[in-house]
Amino acid sequence: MDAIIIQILNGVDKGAAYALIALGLTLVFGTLGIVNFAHGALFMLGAFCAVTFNKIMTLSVKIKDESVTLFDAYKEEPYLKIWFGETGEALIDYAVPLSILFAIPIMILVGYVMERGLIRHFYRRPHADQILVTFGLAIVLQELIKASFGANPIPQAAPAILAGSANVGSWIGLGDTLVYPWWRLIYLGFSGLIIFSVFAFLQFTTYGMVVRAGMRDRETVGLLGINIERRFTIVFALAAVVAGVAGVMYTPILPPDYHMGMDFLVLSFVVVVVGGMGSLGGAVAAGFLLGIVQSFASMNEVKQILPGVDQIIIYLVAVVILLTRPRGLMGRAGVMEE
Amino acid sequence: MENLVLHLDNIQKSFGGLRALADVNLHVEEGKTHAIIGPNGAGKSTLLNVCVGRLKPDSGRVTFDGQELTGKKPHEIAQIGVARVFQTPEIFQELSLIDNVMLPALSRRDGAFAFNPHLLLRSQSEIRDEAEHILGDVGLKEHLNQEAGSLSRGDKRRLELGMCLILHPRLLLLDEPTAGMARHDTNQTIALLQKIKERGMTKVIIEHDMHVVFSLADKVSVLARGKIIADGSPDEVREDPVVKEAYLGGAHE
Amino acid sequence: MKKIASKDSKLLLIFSGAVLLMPLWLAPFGAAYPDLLQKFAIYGIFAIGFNILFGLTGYLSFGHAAFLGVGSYAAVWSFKLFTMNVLPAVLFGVFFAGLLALAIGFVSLRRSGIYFSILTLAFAQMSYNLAYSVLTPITNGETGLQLTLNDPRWLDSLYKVAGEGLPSTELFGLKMSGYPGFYFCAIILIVCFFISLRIFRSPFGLMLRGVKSNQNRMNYTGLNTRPYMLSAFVISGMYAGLAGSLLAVTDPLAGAERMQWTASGEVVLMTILGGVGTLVGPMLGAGLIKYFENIFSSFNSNILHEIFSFLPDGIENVMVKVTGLFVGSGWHLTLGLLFMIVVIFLPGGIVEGAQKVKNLFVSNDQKGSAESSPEKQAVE
Amino acid sequence: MTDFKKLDRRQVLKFGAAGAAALGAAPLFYSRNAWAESFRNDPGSAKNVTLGFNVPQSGPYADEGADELRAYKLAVKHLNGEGDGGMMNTFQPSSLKGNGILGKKVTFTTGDTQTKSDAARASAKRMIEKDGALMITGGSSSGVAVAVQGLCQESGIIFMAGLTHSNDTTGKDKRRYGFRHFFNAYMSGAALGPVLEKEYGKERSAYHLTADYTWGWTQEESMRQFTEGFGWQTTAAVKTPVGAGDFSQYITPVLNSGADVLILNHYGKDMINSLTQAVQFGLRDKQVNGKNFEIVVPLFSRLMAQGAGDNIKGILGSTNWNWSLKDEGSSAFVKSFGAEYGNPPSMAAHTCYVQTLLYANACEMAGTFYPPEVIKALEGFKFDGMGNGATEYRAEDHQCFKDVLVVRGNQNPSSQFDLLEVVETTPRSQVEYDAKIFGGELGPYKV
Repeated sequence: MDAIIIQILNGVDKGAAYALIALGLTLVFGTLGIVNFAHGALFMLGAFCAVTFNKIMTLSVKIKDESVTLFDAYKEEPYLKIWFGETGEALIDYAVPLSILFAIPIMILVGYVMERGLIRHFYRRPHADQILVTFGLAIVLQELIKASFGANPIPQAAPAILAGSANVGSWIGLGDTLVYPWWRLIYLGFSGLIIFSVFAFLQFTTYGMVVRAGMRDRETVGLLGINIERRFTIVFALAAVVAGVAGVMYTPILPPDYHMGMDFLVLSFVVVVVGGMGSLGGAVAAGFLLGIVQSFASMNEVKQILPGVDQIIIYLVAVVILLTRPRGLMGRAGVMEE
Repeated sequence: MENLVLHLDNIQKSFGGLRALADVNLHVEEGKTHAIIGPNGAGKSTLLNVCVGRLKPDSGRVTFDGQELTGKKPHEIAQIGVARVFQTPEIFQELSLIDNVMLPALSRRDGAFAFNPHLLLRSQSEIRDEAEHILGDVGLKEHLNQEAGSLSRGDKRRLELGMCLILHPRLLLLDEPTAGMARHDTNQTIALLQKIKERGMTKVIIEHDMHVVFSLADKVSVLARGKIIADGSPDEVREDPVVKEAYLGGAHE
Repeated sequence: MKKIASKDSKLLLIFSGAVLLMPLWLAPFGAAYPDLLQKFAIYGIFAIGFNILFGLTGYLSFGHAAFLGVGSYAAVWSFKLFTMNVLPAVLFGVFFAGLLALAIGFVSLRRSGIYFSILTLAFAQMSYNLAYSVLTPITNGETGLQLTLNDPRWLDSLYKVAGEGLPSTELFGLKMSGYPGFYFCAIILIVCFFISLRIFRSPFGLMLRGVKSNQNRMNYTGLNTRPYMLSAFVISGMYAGLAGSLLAVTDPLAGAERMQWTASGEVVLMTILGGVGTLVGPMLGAGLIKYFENIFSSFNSNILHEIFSFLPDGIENVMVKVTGLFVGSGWHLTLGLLFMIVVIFLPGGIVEGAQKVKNLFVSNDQKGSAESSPEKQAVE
Repeated sequence: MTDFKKLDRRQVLKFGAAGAAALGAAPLFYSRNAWAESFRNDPGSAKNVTLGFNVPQSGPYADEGADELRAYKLAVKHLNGEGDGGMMNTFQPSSLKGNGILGKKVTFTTGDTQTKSDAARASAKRMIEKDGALMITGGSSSGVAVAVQGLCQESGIIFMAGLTHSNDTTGKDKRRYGFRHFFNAYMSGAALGPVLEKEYGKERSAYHLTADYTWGWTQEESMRQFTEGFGWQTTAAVKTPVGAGDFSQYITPVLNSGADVLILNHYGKDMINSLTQAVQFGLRDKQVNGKNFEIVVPLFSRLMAQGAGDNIKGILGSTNWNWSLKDEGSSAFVKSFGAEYGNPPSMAAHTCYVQTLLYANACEMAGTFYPPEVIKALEGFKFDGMGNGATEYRAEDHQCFKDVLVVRGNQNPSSQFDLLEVVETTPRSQVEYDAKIFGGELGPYKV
């Protein structure tokens, strides 16, 4: 029983990451009609916002280690710690959550520049051209990150207070064996919040209404004389922010490296399509579904019966869903079907 | 006695709560032009969609010349000899006019795997001759290698008609063939359709323009709120008070 | 009609000449060594085949690497079990890739657009993941399937005494490494190009283009599009299998990463880069990407210093620093920039872009348009 | 030999030659009979000789590859008599003269393996076919090493493997033309076993998470063999997909499995992720069966430790070499490397540097570049002063045997490089094994 609940938690947690990336991807797909292969790179850029912020927070005095004479080895003493003592240390400790504040304006800027400078010129171009240009952009972005941060993952610690595990079992009366790391629970709650906010934004604001109308029928909305172009910029920036903050919050779970965007790219496309083109709810549902299915397929009991099933389960489920439901879970007709 | 080929029996079709077709019965005589008129939203296009297999009726059946059409796939229905001109022209925008007309002929021949260049050239050249001839018929002979997407709306419609004609259909369904055309183009289209009339194929035509209807139709059915409310020769229908009522009622809505 | 036919012969002639003379005209670019020439030809076949599906029908398969991989595995197994002669290996590669394409295509073609793309991607990723781990007895996993000394090779063993080392792949005694290997691939490439040309010009090709342009209309003209699409899918899968088996012919090793999505993505990029639906575009795209991968990645600071040695020391060092970002370990960056530049300035890929540029200079007189007509036909 | 600069190079040479003669490891008599033989990429009368450095420059091991490349460049410098000479001053018996190899200046060509067999082979082929490389070296994964080794055998080019840890490289996939200085999974197990027994006792039950490919399997097999040998139970051994990213679904079952040790048979990004997440799930704070729960990472490298951050602290593993070693060879190398690049070399850099020197030395010993003679010079070659104590290239499988380091993640690092502390130097005798147990055949000298 515990094992099953924990695997569900694992799955939901993983699913939350998939869902957050897929959310922005499907938003851009649905409203802008752009196949954005650079979306994974946005996730990666978000994670590196956290890295950069952490670097800034821990700008340090370098104290040379005198015992090492063959090259410069030094111990770092962050300025924040020197200047503010424990307060400074606490600030550094909270670098990851704090860097969200840093990441949001940067991701808005990145989204704005990308849309205005590049993506906008590809709305009316064939999907093939979109794939090539966004893939090129993704490579360029990740190579720039590699050139400045190296290829090795860079660890980011969660705040010390959240490092331990929560006794989930005792909350629901299942005893002490059911524990789950605080940070992962926070990540889960945070993802829920973001997903909720995006839906609320689309549901209750005029911007959102136009965007939803745009997802349904792009041309008509354009005919209504609404400045659709500006709204597209906002949609793109929104997608960039969602991917970016997802990246920030994921860093304590997965030490970021320059290639993480590509690693998530293919999976997020699968999630979007399994969810159904043009459906935000579908993307979220598919994210959670695939996450949970993947967790269960990785259990020893399952692997003993079907060796290697955890390697292919996501794709297997994707195939089954797409064959039984022609437009994924909740897709609408006519979106990216030709 | 009249020889009926197309039968629509008790056709019903609903979309969600909306009843588009409520028990339609329609019988079309061979070689004749049968017009269906009616106010907007009467279910005319739905009726055609049911005929060509784009939509499946909730109940009822469609037969043509004794063959069941209901439940068949579009390409199977087309192979039986049913061709359709759409309200918005369905053509191959990116291909040249000649390719547009050759393609239906090639798919009718269905022998595309001929890799023998000699055989291939010969049969292809025959088809090409016919395609050129048909393009001449519909008045587009001048622009054989032009891209179809660059044609005017009226020309696209004529092209689509040509694409249907090369199939030598036994039943031709026309969905508002003159919608949005200028008077001059409309008259040209009427002339063209009258010319085809002599070939003896059966036609079902949906039209708003009464001028077109009365120039072409042998028989007229009036569809309103998913039902056939009147049937008869153009003159009979014109005088029918029920029809007038329906049209006026439609105007009120 | 005749005009196109004669244009085609001309095109084929020029293409063959260019391919066969690659060792000469590629020498100044530092690309005239057997391995890279073989890769040009092989990935050219892969991309040309992919273009038969994507260029004609518009169906974007994101799983063609699976066929490449299967072709390689089948060929290496043929070397291991039967004979080092390359003909059976190539036949096996094409056959098994075709078989797999038939199965995957049959299922995937039930959907269109992006749903189709993801289905093909899913199948290929499953093949890759299984080949990498669970199927190791057949694929030798991460390391890749290699020849060993104690392979049975029972056809060869009937009439040949095994040498001391590993035997090499051969075509009736002609070793398939180095330049003979290249010419073998080049001739197959030319044959493949010819077939692709015939398909593009055939009614079959026209019908596929009809499907791409308006599948609806194709249905209403009485064509059951499914078998046609499936044939195109299988043909292009067989091209991929052929390319895969040739990879094994020139270098008898089959690695699992040949089936990964990045490999599928690579052929998509090659085709788009050169020009989707054009005849020679995919070949150009393939060559360009392979050139960057093999040559740009090999530049190191020593070579750069040599190149810029004519400059004063200070400037030389700056130039080496700056260009160093784009070569060696930075070759991916250059590739990414190349993708962006090509698609921004040459919409539709290199071939189409080049044509547009040419049309700017050659005014729209009859000669100009006739000149580009065979290609234009293909460029729908 | 505390100050190398003062030492006259000639003196070193004499010493080296004397050492060679004394050990009798390189009888010179058979190196003269092959001069007339023609062989691939024979430099002939050219002034230069080209070596091919085939390292990952993109992909997950790019940083490791960059470090390997730095080491190669340093080795070339030293071979050509530039710089301070590094380990050339401590290596013995050495026939190196500091004037290139056999009087020819050493030049090199580089390539990107992308950590893919195909790309690595293509890159190696370029070096052989276009650049005329006489020897290929490098790599940061076993799959690539085995693939390139196979190619080199077929081409008649010597391959000096870089970082490759699978038993297969010098086991079932060994080749006459391939040589490995790096240790392997078996040796990791043999070295770690006794330390684990000492630190954690005989009554433990271990849970293995294993990367699902050949290296992972051989690593798991070796670890099980040794830990079960002194009484540990193996609760479960679960294979995980390569590049899984989030390993939570594999880690949570460990929590209540009753196991009290987790052995992570992962390397690179997988290791960093799985370790980070295992710590996050509180495994290290756990008490099971009244004992502290422990995590073991059989193969460690400093670069990986860097990626795992604080999570690595206190965790046991094995490594080929570490810069903190104090022997003469290591110090000379670290000094030279540090002066050149400002940071200490990684273990990958060390093995690559050593391999280059060993190849050059073998050519000098053989008096020719003719590969069969060079191979014979390397086979059974015994040397010292390269950082791992007395070392031997075993003739039967081309595997180097030397001391293995057991290390622990440093609890209190004194600098950003001070991540691993050496717990024990396991003597060579303890990690040796019979060459036959892994099968394979070397193949012929002449191809």
